[in-house]
Amino acid sequence: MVDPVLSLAAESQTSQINDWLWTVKPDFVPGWAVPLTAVLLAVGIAIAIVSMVTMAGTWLERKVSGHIQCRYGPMRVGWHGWLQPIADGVKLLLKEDMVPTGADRPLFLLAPALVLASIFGAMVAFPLAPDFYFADVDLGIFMILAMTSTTTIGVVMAGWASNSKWSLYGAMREAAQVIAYEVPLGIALLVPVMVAGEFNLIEVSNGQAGGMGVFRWYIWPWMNPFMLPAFVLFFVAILAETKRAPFDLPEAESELVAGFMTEYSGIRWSFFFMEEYAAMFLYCVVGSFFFFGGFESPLTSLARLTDVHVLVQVAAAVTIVTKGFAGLFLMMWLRWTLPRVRIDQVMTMGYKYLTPIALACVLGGGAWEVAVSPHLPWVN
Amino acid sequence: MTSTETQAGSITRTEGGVLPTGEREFMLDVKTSDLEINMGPQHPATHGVMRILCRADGELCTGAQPHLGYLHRCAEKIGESVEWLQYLPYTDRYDYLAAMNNNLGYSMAVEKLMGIEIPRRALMIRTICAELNRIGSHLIAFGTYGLDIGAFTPFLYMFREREWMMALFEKICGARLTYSYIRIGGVFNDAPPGWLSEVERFCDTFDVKWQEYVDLLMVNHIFVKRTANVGVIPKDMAIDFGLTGPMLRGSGVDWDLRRDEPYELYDEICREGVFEIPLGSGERGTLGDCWDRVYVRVMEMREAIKIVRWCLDNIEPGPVIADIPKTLKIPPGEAYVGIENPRGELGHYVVSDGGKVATRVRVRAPSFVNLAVLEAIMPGTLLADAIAIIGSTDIVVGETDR
Amino acid sequence: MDFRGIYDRLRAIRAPGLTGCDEPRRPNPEDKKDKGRFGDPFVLVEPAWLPAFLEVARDDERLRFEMLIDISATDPSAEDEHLWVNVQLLSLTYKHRLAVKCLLPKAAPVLPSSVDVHRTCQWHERECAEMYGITFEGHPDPRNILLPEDWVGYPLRKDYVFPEEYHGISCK
Amino acid sequence: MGLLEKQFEENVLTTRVDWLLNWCRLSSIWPMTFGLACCAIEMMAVGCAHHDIDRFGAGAFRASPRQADLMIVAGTVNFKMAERIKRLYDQMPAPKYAIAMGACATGGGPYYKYGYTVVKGVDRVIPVDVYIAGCPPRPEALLEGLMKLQEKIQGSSVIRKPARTA
Repeated sequence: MVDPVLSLAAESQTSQINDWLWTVKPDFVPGWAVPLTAVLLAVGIAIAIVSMVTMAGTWLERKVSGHIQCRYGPMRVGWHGWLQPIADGVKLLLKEDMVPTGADRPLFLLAPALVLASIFGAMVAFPLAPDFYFADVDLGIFMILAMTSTTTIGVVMAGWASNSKWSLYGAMREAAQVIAYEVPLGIALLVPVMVAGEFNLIEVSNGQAGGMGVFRWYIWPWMNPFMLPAFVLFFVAILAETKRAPFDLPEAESELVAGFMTEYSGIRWSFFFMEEYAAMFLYCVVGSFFFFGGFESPLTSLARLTDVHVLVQVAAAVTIVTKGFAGLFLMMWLRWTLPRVRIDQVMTMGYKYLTPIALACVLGGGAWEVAVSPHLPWVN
Repeated sequence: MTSTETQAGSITRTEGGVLPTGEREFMLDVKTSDLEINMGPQHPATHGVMRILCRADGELCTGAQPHLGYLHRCAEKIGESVEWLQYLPYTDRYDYLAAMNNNLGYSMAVEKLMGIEIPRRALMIRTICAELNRIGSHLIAFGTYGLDIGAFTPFLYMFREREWMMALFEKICGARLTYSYIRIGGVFNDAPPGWLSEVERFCDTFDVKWQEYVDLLMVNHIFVKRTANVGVIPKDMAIDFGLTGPMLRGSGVDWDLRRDEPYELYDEICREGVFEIPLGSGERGTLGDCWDRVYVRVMEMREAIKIVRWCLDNIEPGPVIADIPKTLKIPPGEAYVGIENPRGELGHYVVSDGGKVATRVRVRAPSFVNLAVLEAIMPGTLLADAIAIIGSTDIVVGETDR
Repeated sequence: MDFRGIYDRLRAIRAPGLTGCDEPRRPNPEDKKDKGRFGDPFVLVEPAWLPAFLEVARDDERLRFEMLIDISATDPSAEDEHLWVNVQLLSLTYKHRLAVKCLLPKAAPVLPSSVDVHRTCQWHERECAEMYGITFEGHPDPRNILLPEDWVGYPLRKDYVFPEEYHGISCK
Repeated sequence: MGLLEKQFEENVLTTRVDWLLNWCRLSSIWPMTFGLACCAIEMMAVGCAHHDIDRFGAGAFRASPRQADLMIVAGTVNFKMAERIKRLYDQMPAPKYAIAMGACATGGGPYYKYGYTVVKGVDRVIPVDVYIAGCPPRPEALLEGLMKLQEKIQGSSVIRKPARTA
């Protein structure tokens, strides 16, 4: 086991960039500038990924909701309104930066930054391709779960600092909900972890490569029959974790106006949005790593046949991003279809049903791994 | 049982259940103050500009007080200031979701004073319009209720069908929302050619769509869980609060003015057994809960289609307005007419002293009366339930405030 | 039951405060000035006895006016010395209605509140109170309902003068 | 934007930058979920499938004034509400716009003469950018109002010094 933070410094992409920077460094540049540049570059890439995901996510959300509702969604800016997120983003950037009187100013300003920082932290463990990652974290999934759950602190901070009752309600709901669903989420992920025998996302993906193609994905019952229930649990839990309908209670519009972000405006408000979409995407990616083959897809297999390293990397990246957005689409579909559940129903479901079922899945999955899997020819 | 004095000092809250000994002492030390939260006037759940002052203990709503008057538009003062016919457009604007029905109620009240006979074709068209508008109103009620519960999409689906209905009304009277089509003495003009057959096409399509809505929202598991057993209004409470319309029928009281005090053509329609009166039955929860109220509205849409179909089958050519002078002088007297609006009994109490202007036009607005029950049923529910309850009363603020 | 039947029953059970009734009639052809009286009949009730009357009407087994549809008031004209309080009653059991009218002197428009009999009265009475300046004694929550708390005057009275401005917003 | 706002002389660069920034603003006018009366139903109709205001980027109705750019005053304003409207408008972050939708919000409409509580036009309370006639205006009219507002935004200066008028 390697400390995630240490691994970030030691064997991360920044070190790759670092090495490359040393080779191109002109003489007059001082030595200390190199690691700094490397870190800044890596941060730039992370920000780029998060904002791209957010932009694509918001655009998709509006288009998907539009088409579900028999309308088009944005149409006037660019082809089918694909420039809409840019227009929105610049507009939000230009908006007046407001801090309500009576708000706890330092906390109010800090909260969105904290929320965004935590999602960047989680992004570190996300490998875009087998050989393109910020940090090949051995405990990748732990890193992601830990970092994403720190967003709750930011949200609670935002709710408290806003000095608005709606915000406070939103924050309290968020805290209650996230704590309730962290448990089944973590436990449900134990099942694929046991099947894969790995915490490292890239290794998990590698475990699903092989002659069977897509039929070697862990989701299939012949790999482990407890994977399907585990996936359902995981999916429900991530809906709750990312505050998506039917679990969008913290920002329930018809109840709490805009929940914990009621008082936020302009770019600060968009930070929460970025966090939401990035977290959704990240969880979907995690789901595809553990259940749906990760980098593995017919496309990747095809690329592998050519034996061109770059091509394989690109195919893997395309695969994982596509899978992530497919998950995103599913979440949107649910959001625009289902009504919202009530807070007591959320709690009941989390504690009384999901957690015990997740535990049962772990037991069953573990037993299967010990007793049955070793005898299955296709697993080994 | 322990009771804690809140910081405000005014409310004594009693905890249910028996606490362990240690905990009781602990609870006595805890001083909590209930949170006063202000829903509205600008809040997505208040359906317009109503304000509800909630007292909340965490997620639990311990008290609610509706505050009205954010849309008070002096309709009754205007009623006694302008001429009889001039008041008709103002009737459109109190329950703007069912303007045809409002026109009808006012016209009938004035006609009662005048004692005139309305041509049969006018009655037919009146009934078609009123029932179509009932569908439109219930569509919005159901759609926005979905919105309150958190389902956004059904709302847009329902607006889609409503848009067709708007087009129908536009063809017959030129306006989308505020029609002033049903006049004193009949209707403004005859239906344009082809209108009746288009109404028939609408009915055919709507039957299919109606089933979709029921499948999509009405029997949705989450929807049922959110609305069943929530905001229960028992029968006697409903009567005590003077509730009418779907609110009353949702509580299982079999009362519909169209059948029990038939006006216009409803006597004939009821005799032929064209439509039924849907009642709440506590099918998914308790009798009189939010689900029952919504259920009544949803079923009423289908019944309204049946009435429209009957009218389409029986309509015959003829005049559409009685011979009335341009400037009306209404004989002295007073009359009250209540009709079954989508929201309940819309009453018009008109007093005339024989002149061109009314002495009094009183509007008994169903939303206004139905809303009063909130104070009684909201305490003790969760905040999310409170929103479900507000939605299930289906108020139009234009009507509560007039 | 028709109006006659209801009225006779009310007299037979000595409904409190009942003073008379008024029924529509055709105009007298010989008297040119008489335009007659059209519309609905109503019974007249002494204002002080209104709650008691409503209670009796609600509980009598032949009347069963269990639902109060409306309480409103009317200012017949600026010269008239009385306000009317109009009550509409409905019996769900027997499917009949009754209009009740009380005459209140404009000088002291006070009558007891009927909230204890029909809870629906609460808001109707609040509206009446703010619009006509009628005081309902014993009303649990006598605030304005539609008008702002600091509104001056009773808008639905015939002699009401429209305000010039409100909180700095001109009304002209 | 505080430092850069209205600081630069007009030249090719600043006009292009302004054009771009204005384009962003006008392509993403988010209205507030705020309906007053009858016009609100038509406003809802504009948001729905048949008219779909989202095509113009203005479909993200925000319930909180902090995140809204546009206040569509859809309906009659009375004195009790006027103070709240003022407050809501103040809560919106700049740049903010207001549309007076319908006759009532424009000038009291049918309630002008006898409406003792009705404010004779919402412009007595907040500044209004676009007035839309109608009672209620058709959804198309509201879309037209939005176009007018977009034209108005396109002409505004962001980093340029505002044009001097003679």
